[in-house]
Amino acid sequence: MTQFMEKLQNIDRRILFVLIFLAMAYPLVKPFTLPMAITQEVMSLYDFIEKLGPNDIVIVAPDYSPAYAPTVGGACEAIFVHLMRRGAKVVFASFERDGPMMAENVIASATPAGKKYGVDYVNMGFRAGGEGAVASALQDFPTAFPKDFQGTPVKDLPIVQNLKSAKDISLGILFSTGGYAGGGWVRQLVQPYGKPFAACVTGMMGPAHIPYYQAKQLIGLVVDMKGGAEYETLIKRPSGSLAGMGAQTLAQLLIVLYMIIANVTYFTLKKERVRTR
Amino acid sequence: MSAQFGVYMAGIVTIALYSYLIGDNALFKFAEHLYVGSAAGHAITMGYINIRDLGWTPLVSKGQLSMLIPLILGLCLYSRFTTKYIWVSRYAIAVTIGIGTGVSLRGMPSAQILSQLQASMVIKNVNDFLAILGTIGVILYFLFIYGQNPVTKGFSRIGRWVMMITFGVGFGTSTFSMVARGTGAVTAILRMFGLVK
Amino acid sequence: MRREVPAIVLAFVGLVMIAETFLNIPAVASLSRDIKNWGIIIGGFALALGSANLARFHAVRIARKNKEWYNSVALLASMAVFALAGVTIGPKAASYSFYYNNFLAPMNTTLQGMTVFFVGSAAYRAFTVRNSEAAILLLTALIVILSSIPLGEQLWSQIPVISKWIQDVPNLSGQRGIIITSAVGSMAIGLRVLLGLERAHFGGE
Amino acid sequence: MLFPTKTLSFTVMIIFCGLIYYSLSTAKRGKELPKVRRIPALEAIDEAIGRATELGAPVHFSPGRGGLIDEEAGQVLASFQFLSYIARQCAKYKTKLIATICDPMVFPVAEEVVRQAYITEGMPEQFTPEIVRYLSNDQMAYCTAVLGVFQRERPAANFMIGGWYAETMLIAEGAAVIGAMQVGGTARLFQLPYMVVSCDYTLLGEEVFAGGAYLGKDPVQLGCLAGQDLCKIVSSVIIAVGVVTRLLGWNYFYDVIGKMGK
Repeated sequence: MTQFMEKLQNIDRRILFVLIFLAMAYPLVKPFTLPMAITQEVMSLYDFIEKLGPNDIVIVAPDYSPAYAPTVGGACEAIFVHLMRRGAKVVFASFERDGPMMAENVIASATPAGKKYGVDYVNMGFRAGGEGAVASALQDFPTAFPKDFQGTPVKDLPIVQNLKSAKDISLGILFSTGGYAGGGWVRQLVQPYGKPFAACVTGMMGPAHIPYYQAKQLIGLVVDMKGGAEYETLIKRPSGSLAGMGAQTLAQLLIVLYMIIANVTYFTLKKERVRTR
Repeated sequence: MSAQFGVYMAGIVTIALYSYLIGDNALFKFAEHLYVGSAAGHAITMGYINIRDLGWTPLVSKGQLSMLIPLILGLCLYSRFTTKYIWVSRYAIAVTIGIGTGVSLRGMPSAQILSQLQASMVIKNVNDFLAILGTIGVILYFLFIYGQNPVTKGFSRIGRWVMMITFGVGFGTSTFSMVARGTGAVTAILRMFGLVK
Repeated sequence: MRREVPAIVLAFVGLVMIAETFLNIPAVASLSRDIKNWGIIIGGFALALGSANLARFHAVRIARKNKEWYNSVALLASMAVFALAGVTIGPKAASYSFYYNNFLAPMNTTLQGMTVFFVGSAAYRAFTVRNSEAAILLLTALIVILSSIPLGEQLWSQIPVISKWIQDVPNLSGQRGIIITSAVGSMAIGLRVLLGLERAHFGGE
Repeated sequence: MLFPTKTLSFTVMIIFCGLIYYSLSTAKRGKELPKVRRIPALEAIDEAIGRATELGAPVHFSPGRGGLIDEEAGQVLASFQFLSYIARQCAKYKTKLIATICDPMVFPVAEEVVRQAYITEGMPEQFTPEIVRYLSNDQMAYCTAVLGVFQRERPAANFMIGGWYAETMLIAEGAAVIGAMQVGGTARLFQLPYMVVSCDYTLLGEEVFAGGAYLGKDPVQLGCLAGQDLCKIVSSVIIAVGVVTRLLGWNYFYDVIGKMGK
């Protein structure tokens, strides 16, 4: 028994890795769907967007890199689709290097038929400078973003004609996977301009954003692939996030199993050591 | 450049980097250097676009002479490559740190301290009361010089437990995001073998 | 002098940022806007500076024919290709985004995805109940993970309820406490920087 | 000229900064302060360097991905104090130091800090460009390169103190694989759980700022730390007063604090 436990404790980590790989790969090849309960944080963003119309400009900051497309990218697509359905105007403005590319991907895969670039949505590209750049864009948008990502000047883009500062927007949505995150936008958008703001963040950032939601500085909070899957359920457009939930379930279970084995071996061997002492 | 070629390229680089999980090897090293190099090249592209659109174009086409300031400050950063003129780069560093400090300092007290303090004052039920105890416990845990007495020590003990719960929640919720990112990479490999679309 | 003047510049810039929020003076607002814009441009130069540092480091390795110098050649070559393409044809061009999407992006994804393997091995290696604090951490993590997958609820119907309570009560208060104290900490260091008492960033003479 | 609502939040900033400034200026004038409480993770720094020295293996330090222009600037500035201390110890014991950097703006500063530390210990000739290495500004490319350094140079001590992002888990587990002793520290809430799980010792949140003051033994910083303590005591008192007044059905205090937070 002790020998077995020792072997189990010092198992080759490569075996652990292979098992995790399989736990994720199998459900991706043979997907299964699971029922989703909608959390209140996601619901309140959905309800808010339901009330928007063609006169509303929404700034969307897709501040994530390709690696995070499976985490918050699904939510970005779903929310973009929802905003388009409501007829709201979507202005993508990024403050992370990879943002414009992510916006392009979302536009390419999710734009509903009949929506026009420059009229209904636009990709303004990326500005370096972190929170300082956010502050400056919200204060004077045309100066911070004089051209869109393709180099078209603001005067040729009807959608941003009336967007001078944060005063002209109805909602700001940040997709963040690190950096200054929601706190930065709370400081630069909510506090000075009193505008509604929602954040879509990774699982590890989710708990840290709950205080902002509770303090009503966030009108909605979408957390990770799970939040994305909830939003996809709400707008009835199943896509990447829902498809990944099977892999989530199996891999999470495996990690739980690892934790249990770790403790079982730890305690058996500890008892053994005490007895033989 | 066919889409299929792209799928293979993505699959191969993914496998090359994952070979690290088995152990350090020549394939991983090669991929590592290619990755670091292309990321650096992409950074140059992005830096260049920022400089061109915000600095150079307004200077040349609109004659905004004030744009000379950041352009010169930016160039000053490169004085690092000499030992004699290193001090020139300090002006650029001063402006960047000045912006960073000012922008974060101005919102800090109200957005991060007072609104959180106000939100902690609401007592409607036992849970709210517990939450307040926890918050005060964590705050008092971070006393370093004053208040080394049994009362604050008791609070800070509570604070430490509360933080451990917080970290447990953080670990639990973030495995979610890690698996999500893992599916992205696994998909790239599966796609190469035609197992998923 | 070579440290004092930059320290004054720093304090001035920082004060302009603060003044903009609290004083309603158009001149300050427009100056602050300009300075922030400058910061973005300097940020662009810094991005390229990093790459220049890297190029120098690897050029030396190649010149000295260090072990595995050919990897450094690969690094410099890929850097040159991406930078030249970006500057000449631009990142919007089809071929640039093709390599971005199928080469750079998957590598980024792979590394990010590697965290899940490492989290698994960390769970196996380090997640043991060594003391009461570790026990709390482990138990919380277990409940939260179980509550986020459908199986948890089937195991015991109370798991999602407990998890929600943990997230809304102790977790909330812990996060709040850390947000408040960290804000105090960074305010303090910000103040020292503005006052010129903290000068590590300027280095020695 | 002042916005009516902003006057309140301005006042608050003045009060908090004033408390800090008051303590640091009295400490500067030579007022004795009580001792800083014990922080176990700090004592582990010497232990880790000692272990590396015994084994003849290098020491690795990284301030994380945090830069100098964002919210994390404070932590990065604090991490320089750790870097300076570790570099001095390494110079003293002739232990090889490797500091890897991700942010391009941090690189020149870190190089300067280490150079200065070697000069302070009277060993300027030991400072080589191989010590402080800029690896990449891309977070994941940086991780890859650090993992490569771990495999090829096998450090026995790994310090991860500063503004840490998603690279934490990769680097901490990468170091665990090669059996390095690890001390972590960050005020970035999101990454603290991994540090607590993976590192032998962790500086939690504000301990990063305090640790710098503790190691630096600089009166200004100790005074500053005392000022921070005052701010925290005031914050707890505000919560307590708010709770009590609200329970008594008196909402004025609560509303004023709310206005200040706007």
